Amino acid sequence: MSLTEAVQRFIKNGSQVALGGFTVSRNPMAVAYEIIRQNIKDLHIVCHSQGQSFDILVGAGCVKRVELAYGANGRFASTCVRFRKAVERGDIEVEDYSNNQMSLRFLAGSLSIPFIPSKSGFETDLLHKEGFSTEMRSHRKVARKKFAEMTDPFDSDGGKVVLLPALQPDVALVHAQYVGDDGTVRIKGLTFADIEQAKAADAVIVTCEEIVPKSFIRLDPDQNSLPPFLIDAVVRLPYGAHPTACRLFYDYDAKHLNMYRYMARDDAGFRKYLDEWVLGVANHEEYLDKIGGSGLMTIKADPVIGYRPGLDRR
Amino acid sequence: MSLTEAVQRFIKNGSQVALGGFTVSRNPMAVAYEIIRQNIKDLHIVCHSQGQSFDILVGAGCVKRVELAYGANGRFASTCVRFRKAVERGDIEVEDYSNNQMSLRFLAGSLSIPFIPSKSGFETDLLHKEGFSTEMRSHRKVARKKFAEMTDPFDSDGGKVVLLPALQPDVALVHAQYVGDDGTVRIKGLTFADIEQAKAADAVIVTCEEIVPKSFIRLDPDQNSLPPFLIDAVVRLPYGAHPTACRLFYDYDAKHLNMYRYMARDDAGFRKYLDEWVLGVANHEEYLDKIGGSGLMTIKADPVIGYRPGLDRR
Amino acid sequence: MADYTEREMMAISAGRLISNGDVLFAGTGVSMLAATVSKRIHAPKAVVFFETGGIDPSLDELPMAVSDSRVMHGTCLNSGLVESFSIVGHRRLHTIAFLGAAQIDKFGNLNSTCIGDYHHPKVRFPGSGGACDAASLASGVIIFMQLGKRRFVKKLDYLTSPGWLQGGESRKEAGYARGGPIAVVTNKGIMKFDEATKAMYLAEYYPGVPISEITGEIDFDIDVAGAKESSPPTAEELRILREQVDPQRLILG
Amino acid sequence: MADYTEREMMAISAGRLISNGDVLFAGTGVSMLAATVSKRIHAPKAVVFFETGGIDPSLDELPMAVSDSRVMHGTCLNSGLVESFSIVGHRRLHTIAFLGAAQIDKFGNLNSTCIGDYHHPKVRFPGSGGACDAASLASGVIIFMQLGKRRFVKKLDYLTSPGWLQGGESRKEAGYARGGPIAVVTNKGIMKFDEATKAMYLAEYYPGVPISEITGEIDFDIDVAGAKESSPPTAEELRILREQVDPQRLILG
Repeated sequence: MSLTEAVQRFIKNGSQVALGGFTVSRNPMAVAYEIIRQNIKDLHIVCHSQGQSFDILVGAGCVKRVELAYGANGRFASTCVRFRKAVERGDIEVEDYSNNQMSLRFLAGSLSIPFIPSKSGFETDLLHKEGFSTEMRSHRKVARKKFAEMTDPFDSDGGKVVLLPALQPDVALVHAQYVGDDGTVRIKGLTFADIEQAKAADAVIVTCEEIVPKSFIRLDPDQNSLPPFLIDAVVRLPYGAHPTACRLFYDYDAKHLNMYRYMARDDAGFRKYLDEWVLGVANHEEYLDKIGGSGLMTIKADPVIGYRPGLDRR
Repeated sequence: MSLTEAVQRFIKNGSQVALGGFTVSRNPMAVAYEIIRQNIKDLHIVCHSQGQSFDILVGAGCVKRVELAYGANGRFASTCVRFRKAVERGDIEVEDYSNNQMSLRFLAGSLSIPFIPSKSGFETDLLHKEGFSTEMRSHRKVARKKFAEMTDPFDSDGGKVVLLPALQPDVALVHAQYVGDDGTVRIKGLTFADIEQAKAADAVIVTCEEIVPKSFIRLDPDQNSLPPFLIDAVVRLPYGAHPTACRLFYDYDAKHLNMYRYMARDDAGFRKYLDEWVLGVANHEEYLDKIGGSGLMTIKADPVIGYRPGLDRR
Repeated sequence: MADYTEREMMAISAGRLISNGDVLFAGTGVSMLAATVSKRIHAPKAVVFFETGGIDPSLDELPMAVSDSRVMHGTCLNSGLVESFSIVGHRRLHTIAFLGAAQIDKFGNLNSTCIGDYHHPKVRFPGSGGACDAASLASGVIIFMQLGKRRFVKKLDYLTSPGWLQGGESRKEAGYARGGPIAVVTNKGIMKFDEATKAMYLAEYYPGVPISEITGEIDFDIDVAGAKESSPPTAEELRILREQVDPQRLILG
Repeated sequence: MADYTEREMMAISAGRLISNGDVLFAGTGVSMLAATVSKRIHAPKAVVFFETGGIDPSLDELPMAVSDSRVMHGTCLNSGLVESFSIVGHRRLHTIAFLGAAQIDKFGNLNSTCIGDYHHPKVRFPGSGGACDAASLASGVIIFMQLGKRRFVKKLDYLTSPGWLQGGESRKEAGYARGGPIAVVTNKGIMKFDEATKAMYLAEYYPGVPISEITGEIDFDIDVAGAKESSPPTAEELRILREQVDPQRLILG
């Protein structure tokens, strides 16, 4: 399936989308760019700690509603630049959770259980302050309550527990290193909450660095991450997570992320970035040409240690 | 650490023990035999589907109390022979759950959450009939209730949910293929609920086929199962799961399991099996000698496909 | 009877109930055969998986337990129990579970726990394993049973795995989002369940089997009005079953 | 000041608070430095791990984010978020979390969410990430903060991560089984918390820093009676920090 078709078929105005990866790693960048090119609006983003793909979707005006734990990009942005502006301007609706809470919510969704208990966050504003209004809580795919508190029925001392509602997004986006030609997905390195998000979702789009033979991917199935029958679209897109990193294939592009941070500071600069890097390229191939062959090779990872040693990251 | 010392230090009369493996695979047999040799009593076994290690511990009189989903050994015993006798005679206290319920209970224990919801088992006797008495429910490590039912607070239609109490056993027994000399554990093939059981437990004993260098086990950490800091004892015991199978190393010993089934049918026969195969050998080395070199080689697995193709399994 | 055994007829009959694209939860014994037969003959795109966590193994040799290393080879994924049960119950998948039991009642509820009082049983069986979960969470269940009055009973000694419970809407009302038994494949014929009442009825009798021979082995009333004779196994079905699925006759006997 | 920077002093001071065998939950920035310093200098048997799931990486190069591929190399385990938070809260482990924040109050509660009203913030920060969880579940928390009256405040605009809540027994009463802040490592000195009241007090001022320079940057009353001068970084501490931990001065600046 082509990237264009995958996005057209599975992401609509108003879709609830789970972004894979974590801040500067394995963000579904190529899909995010295509969402922007297709001018899809009113997305409801659900994620734990998101960086580049999240910020660019927010900045491009594709996002209406967010449930998240963290919007930042490591040392490249202590708070995601366009996210911060959008919240301060009141352009998006935000509900805050923590990373443990969000990952447990995806876990619950993946297990088809309606909620999951947690012992995190008692007496914090994560529980005391609700971002979503009562009206929003009647919307499709929005939990009726932010959380519920109860007494542990198995504890004779009556300990308290927080119950977190499961998440089952419309679509989960995953950028993986390998997909077999049978559809089996293999993520190398940290999986973050990608596996839980994909299992929880109604549809899954996987972009990958390489499509490999079934005979290879099934030789050691202990290493695989997702079965074919949960995957709706597979698109081979080398460097599809650029400018974020993809372990074993490439490092993050520090120069590009610094440029983004600089350009994203004001509206005109961000517009220019979008025009140049997203709307000004027709597809992923043109994007790769724009980075340039030497740009790709500069960040190419050592295939054993997984990143580019000695890369200039200032 | 030696097998003798590991068992002495971590397993006491009355300990709650989680058995790793599943029916005919990766049972902690060498540890079970050592428990019998050390004459440890009143164990409280917690497991999902257990076969050989469970049955021999029950038969040898080491077990007082059991929470389980299944006691059988594939085609070698449609019900575990000594387990069946012990229940019919009223020698052990049994609480029945299902495999999903038991694995979720270990998962909850591993996440340090006190319970976990499930949508399985409504209106069945798994919920309606309690094996443990009220008096037993005041014991250490026994859940106050078998389960609790509640209305889903996030469901406007008021759907029902079963809450299952977490398990945190005193000790978890794992037989793994590899342990690094740094203590990192790698299980190959299906992990069953071994990882959840180990993370949920107060102590973990790992027996393994091979101890390998840290440089090897950390070259691809995506494949590893447990971190060193949760492991209390590592004992290298090749064929330590015999007569059950250990993927990539050996198949189950069908002849031995058939012999066991035959001998276990009556008390005298079982006693004879114990005397010969457990009490009559001082340690694992003598056990291996008793199986004999050719016996070991007959079931040795093809190291790529993981079992012994063409093995006579009748 | 003809030149095939009851077990062969059972495995092939069950296989015929499977659609391409189904995701099959297989147990041990005949249910393992049926899953393999489905995949090899009737529904090559069906995916077989095991509660132990092995998903879509190559099954070059027949496993003798769901934890057999043979369910871990050629899989797309080797995982564990938590994972496998999340697949059984996944709303995106049409999952069919093959289950056996010691007792069944008119509404397809199953007992695989004990005969007699639970606290002092006359006979103890292995227990639920994943059966209660598959019966609770799968899209549908196909049951394997040998006929017999002690097996097809008016009242179960213990309800391990939910069928249609008390029939009618009772399964839904109990809290189950989907599922329920589809068919009972026995050694002499196949039962299904009435859409409204959820009571068991005789759908097919195997070639040459008199209906009275079936009803005589069931301890509750069963509607036989619409029963038809099954088509016998084809030569091709038998050839694949015997030559490819269980050449050692480990389960066929 | 002497021949070392505030950041260097902060990283080394935090490292000194760590015991061998501790399991360290590290964030980005100075907290990453501190974890690495602890491991390299003060507590070689400490294990550093990241909320992203990387456990005990070799850290041959300094990661610039917790999702950096540098936290995935040489680890004993590469997992994910669910796993990593199960480690933070594991009763068998003594886990210490390094956290930063935008605001802190007298009881070590932290804000990393916003300034102003939550629904219409003047300034939006990244949010909790794993901070609330680490502050809830870890055995102890070490906080990094630059001093300043807008940072050390009487009342937080938003309570993201629980410290000692309202002091005294309030943390325990709220439902937390363990944990709470141990120390606040600032650019000019180190604060700790009174065992009974849980109120912040000045424990150490860095060499040559007048106490008034510290209290002048804090918007609540703080006990300074027992404050002592810190020992300066040793030459060896500085050498390892500069040559091995952050030779590119990515975080040291």
